[in-house]
Amino acid sequence: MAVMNMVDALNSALDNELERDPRVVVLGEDVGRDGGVFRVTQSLLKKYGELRVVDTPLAESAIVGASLGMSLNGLKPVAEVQFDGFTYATFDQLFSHVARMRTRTRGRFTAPLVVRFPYGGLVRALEHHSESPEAFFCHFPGLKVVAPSSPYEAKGLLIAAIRDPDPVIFMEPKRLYRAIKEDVPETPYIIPLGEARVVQEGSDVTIVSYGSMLQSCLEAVKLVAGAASCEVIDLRTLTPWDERTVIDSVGKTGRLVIVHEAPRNCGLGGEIAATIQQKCFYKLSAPIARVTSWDIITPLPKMETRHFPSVSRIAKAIIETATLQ
Amino acid sequence: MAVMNMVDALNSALDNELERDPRVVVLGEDVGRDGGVFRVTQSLLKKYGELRVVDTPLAESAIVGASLGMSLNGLKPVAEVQFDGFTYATFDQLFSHVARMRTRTRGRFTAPLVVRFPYGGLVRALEHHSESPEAFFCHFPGLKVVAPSSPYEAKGLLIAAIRDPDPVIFMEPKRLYRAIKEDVPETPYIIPLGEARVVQEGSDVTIVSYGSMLQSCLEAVKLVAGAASCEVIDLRTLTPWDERTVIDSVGKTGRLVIVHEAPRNCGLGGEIAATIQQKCFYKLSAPIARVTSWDIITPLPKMETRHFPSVSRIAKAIIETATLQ
Amino acid sequence: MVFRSLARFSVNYLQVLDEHGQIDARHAPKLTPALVKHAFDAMVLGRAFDETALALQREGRLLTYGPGKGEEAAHAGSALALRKGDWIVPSFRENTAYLARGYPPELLFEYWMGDERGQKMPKEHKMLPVAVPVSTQIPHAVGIAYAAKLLKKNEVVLTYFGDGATSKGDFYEALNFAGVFRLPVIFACINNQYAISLPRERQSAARTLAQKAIAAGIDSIQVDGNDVFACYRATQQAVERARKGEPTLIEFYTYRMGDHTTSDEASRYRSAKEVARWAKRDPISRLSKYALGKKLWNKQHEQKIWKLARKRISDAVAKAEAIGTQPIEDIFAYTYSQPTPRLREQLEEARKEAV
Amino acid sequence: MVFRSLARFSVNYLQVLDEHGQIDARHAPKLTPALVKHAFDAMVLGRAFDETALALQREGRLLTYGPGKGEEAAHAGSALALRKGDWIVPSFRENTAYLARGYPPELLFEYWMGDERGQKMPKEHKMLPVAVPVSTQIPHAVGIAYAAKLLKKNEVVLTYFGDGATSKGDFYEALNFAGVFRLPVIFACINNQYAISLPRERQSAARTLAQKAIAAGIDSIQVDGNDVFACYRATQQAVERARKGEPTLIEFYTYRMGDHTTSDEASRYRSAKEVARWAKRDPISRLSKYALGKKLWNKQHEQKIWKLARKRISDAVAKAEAIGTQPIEDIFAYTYSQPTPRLREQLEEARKEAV
Ligand SMILES: Cc1ncc(C[n+]2csc(CCOP(=O)(O)OP(=O)(O)O)c2C)c(N)n1
Ligand SMILES: Cc1ncc(C[n+]2csc(CCOP(=O)(O)OP(=O)(O)O)c2C)c(N)n1
Ligand SMILES: [Mg+2]
Ligand SMILES: [Mg+2]
Repeated sequence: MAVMNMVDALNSALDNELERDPRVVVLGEDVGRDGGVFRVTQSLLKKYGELRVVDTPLAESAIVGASLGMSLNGLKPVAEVQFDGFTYATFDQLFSHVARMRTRTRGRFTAPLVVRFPYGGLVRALEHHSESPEAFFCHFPGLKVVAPSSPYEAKGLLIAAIRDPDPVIFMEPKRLYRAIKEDVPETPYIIPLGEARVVQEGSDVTIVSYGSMLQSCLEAVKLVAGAASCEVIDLRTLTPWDERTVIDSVGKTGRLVIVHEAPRNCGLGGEIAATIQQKCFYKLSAPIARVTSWDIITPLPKMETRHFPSVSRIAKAIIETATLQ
Repeated sequence: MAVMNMVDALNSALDNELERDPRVVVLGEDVGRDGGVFRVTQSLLKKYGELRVVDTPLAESAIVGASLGMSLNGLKPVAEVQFDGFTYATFDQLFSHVARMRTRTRGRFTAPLVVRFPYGGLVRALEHHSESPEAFFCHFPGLKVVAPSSPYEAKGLLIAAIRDPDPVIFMEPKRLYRAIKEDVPETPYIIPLGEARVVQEGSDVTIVSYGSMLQSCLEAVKLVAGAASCEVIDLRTLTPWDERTVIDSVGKTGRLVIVHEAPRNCGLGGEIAATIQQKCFYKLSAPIARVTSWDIITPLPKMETRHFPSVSRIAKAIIETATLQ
Repeated sequence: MVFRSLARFSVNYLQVLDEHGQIDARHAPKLTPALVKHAFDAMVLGRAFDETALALQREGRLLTYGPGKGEEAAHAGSALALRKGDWIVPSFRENTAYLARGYPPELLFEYWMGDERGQKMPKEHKMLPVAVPVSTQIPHAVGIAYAAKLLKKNEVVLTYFGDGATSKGDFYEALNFAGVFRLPVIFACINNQYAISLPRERQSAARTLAQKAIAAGIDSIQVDGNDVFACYRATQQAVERARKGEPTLIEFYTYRMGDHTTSDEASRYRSAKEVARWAKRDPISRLSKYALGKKLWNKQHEQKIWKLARKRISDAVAKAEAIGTQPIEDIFAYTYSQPTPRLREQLEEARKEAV
Repeated sequence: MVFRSLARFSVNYLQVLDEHGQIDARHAPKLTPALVKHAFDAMVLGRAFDETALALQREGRLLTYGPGKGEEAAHAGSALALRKGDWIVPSFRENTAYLARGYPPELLFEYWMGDERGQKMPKEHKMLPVAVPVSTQIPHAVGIAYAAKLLKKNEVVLTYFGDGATSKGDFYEALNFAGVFRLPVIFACINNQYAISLPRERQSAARTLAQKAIAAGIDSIQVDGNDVFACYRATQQAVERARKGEPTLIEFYTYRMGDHTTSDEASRYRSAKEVARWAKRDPISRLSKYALGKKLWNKQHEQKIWKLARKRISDAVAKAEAIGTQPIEDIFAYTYSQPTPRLREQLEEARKEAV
């Protein structure tokens, strides 16, 4: 055990897997000599050499396209895209090929690759550096999508993602990179994909979130502790998401608040609400609420706290949902 | 008035607008000499010359990126992407720039451009030629998204899209290109964006759909005519979608079925369901149903009828939703 | 204080077998009779496949189909220069390359008939499935080559794409990666002069497509794509270079004799005269002239080759059409390694639907 | 029957003012004293902007910032060769180019302080906002140039991007479009030897970045990017060519003297020795040597230029910091031309939130 922040934990996961499995390759812009702009890949180049820790030219689409090729010929590439806003260039490769390879060869070829990138706002970043593109990846069949919410979670989920036989989009909440420290084993361990985690039990209202917003939810829950007993669920895997755990919880509470950083329209919150209203129709005592960023272009840092869900906005939604008769 | 199919109607819209406004430019692969692979741009090159009807090199991303540049410097480009499955390459330009230009220059520069493409399945097409990517465009703020359901609608909406000051994604249901003929004025007219159309009034259940699925819904509604009185809404504009019309209808019927060709997970149906369960919570007598294609890779044509919503699958969902107590 | 030249480049052209069936011995590959025969067989089989596919399509028994007529030398010549352990990353018009490698034609038919089961790539073939989105497959070749290099597999990867594909970013990004990482990959550009209706000259202002390699600092050559020996020779040299870690771009200069696909009418955008000019350069009759001249076989034997090829193709059609209906489970089975709970639910729903 | 050369290319290099401040008159542009002065002023203003921005960033008064130190000659020399009616489509490091065109530095500060209102592009400037996603802005330049051509506007479009940007598909697709449509566009590649930590040699196996133009069939040149006269001259020639419908790629060969941004530590990946070598080629002192040598001004006057520049910059900072809070309405106002019903609702929600 060691005390790690999320960057350390992710680095440890990569280190473990590079060591364990000679087929694992880490690639991306500045992941080698520089150790990654957030230092997630720090010191890996020295340890594993430049064939396995690969500084690529600046071309996200080719990074993912080449990763697919690598994965078809025996490697397990873990590609880094430097920031959320630069993943759009990878969509063509992801949707046209990565997600389809297993289907298109009837299982002869598969794409056991990981694309990881820092996502989300509230770190006063430049334009295009504060996006939450999860819904895009979730909408396209064939990809798995993961977003951890703490250092311990990050390591276990990343190792699971690397060992997964399917392509996994791994979204790292950059706001949490250095914000939380906790005990994390130095040896490898796995948190299975597809299983949500009940972070806190409660009886009045269910809160579903993931990634960096989970921490905001926990703060909000503390704020409203006197007024509402909250059950907080960390989704962890966004596709396939753990319907069972959410259904069970809503079965108990009858109320649901979903919180994410992405814009509302066609976001993952819509999918969860649509699914739960259908499967828990007779159990719901109040409309399902979504707390999200607005359906606008992410504003520059001066106004970002007015855009992304704040603790107070979340708290307000919890109280409203919990108390509605 | 003339009897037109959707290809004729779209061609007429482009012809009208090229004639009316010298700033309108049509560009894309094979749109000139060949008249477009579906002949939507037929004969326009001869009439307006190769500077305004432009055969481009094969590069969808550059087509949209160049269109943005054109729109910033006084033109009104109408770009064609040859098929739905090739729009993924345009996402980076659309999300990184087109959707943001107005915001990023505080209104100094705007992007009055249209990207049109044939979408959807059930025409026994090759791989990557049967996709319904609307949810991607809807999720990103700053774009408008339109899908017409008949020749008359197609012309009026395309002209509205071309004259709109915002960037519009115009999705043409290729299954309906030649399937329906109806009276269409040869002169220009507009169907305003953002307004849904109540195609048929009814009292038991509301059906919301758009594009090619609207026709399947109308067939299904006929099938169940004895069992359920259906109110059918053609959404027309998918972003911003006309919540008012849907809310009013559900206020009356208390029941809602949403039908689209795209996969279910994080599709537009999820957004509509999430919004309506929230805004009509106390009016709903049954869970909102979604009839969509499955969350799998579009199968090759032999199995596509098992994948996309069939008339019988829609009819079944209507009956179930309408009769649930 | 200077105005000087920094770098100079030139692009070369290779032809071995001319239109009269005469060869230039200096540049000829080692032409064993077996090789010539093998090349001829493959080209004829490819042509026969095409003819049958077009006929089936007219009867509604096949989806939209893009014929490879005229390009057989480029496809067969390049494919035959590879070893069994080498990879092909195709575009969508290279049936002849598949067939040259012994790929079962019935699988190709199943695919083009719209049956997913035709996509079940047999274990012994190192080939990716057809790539419909133009140019998107090229980076895959680079990744496969990277893995080959890292895992010391001594594999070469050849990827096919058209003249149209050279306008897309993927093409260029992939070339650049291959140059930087010195990968065993061959970029096989089948320049058939058209991308649907767009003629080559309007696809790019570059005088040749081969010169696009200069942008990535890698080697390139243009070959007569209707000359199977030149195609073979250039690929063979590129394979050798690849095994030393040097990528190559080869421009196969040829012509698409048919329509772009069965949905296309090429007469809308090109002249019959142009097509007739290229008909004279037909790669199969050129090789036939050579072989007959060299007495490698006679006319009668050649007819037998054609007959056998057509028989093999019609057998394949029969097999493909006998495949039967696909179970509904099958379209769900390969989305993920394991069915997700949601897919299990949806499969249940799908099963219930009356068909 | 042939193995012959099809095409030959060469890439040239231009330097006018050498490191000692001596000029090569043969290649020099028409250097009026006013022009030299204007160039010097712009470079100094850019340097002063940078210094202040870095200082502000250290105090937390500015976002992450990417300094342009060392690249001022490339930015100013190219920008000054344009007319007022011409366009600039920037990347994100070219503050000196903005300033050379008289762009208000307070707007730049507002932007880099994270205030959207700094993005309100003044009507008189034909410039797009900063483009953060590398290379994505290049196709916009092509579209703007297309519109200029179609609407007969006699405008030239210059777009900036880095060495790293030349690896991306957008760059190449845009070059190819410009070649095909013969557009009045100048592709200004600021090769500062690094893309964050990746050195130029590992970005591409191409010997020069200028040669990438060969792939699109357009002209190119490499210039000494620390020599403002060469930068001006090459751009001027490209502008002339552009007005005749011929695009050009110019590689400005220079060096990023600072860290990539304030979040970067360049010492992790490059040596102090290398940086020191380039410090000797500083574009501002080189021009100063020339001007002092030619007696265009004296040392005292030069100090006044610096003082004025710093004053102008600190005034701009004061203005930018006095802007006050942005009303919540403002972040909703520009998503669409008219607020949608949903955005009106969300704005209501946002208004209610306690701040
Ligand atoms: C990305 C993409 N855009 C458009 C198409 C539609 N399309 C299919 S083939 C083709 C032309 C391809 O030309 P080329 O690369 O020269 O190959 P050829 O068809 O000549 O073999 C086009 C535009 C496509 N398949 N993919
Ligand atoms: C598409 C994209 N990928 C990654 C980044 C992160 N990033 C910012 S600048 C940069 C390097 C750019 O190098 P270059 O083009 O040489 O410009 P320079 O920074 O040297 O001016 C990178 C990788 C980005 N902004 N955009
Ligand atoms: Mg072609
Ligand atoms: Mg650089």
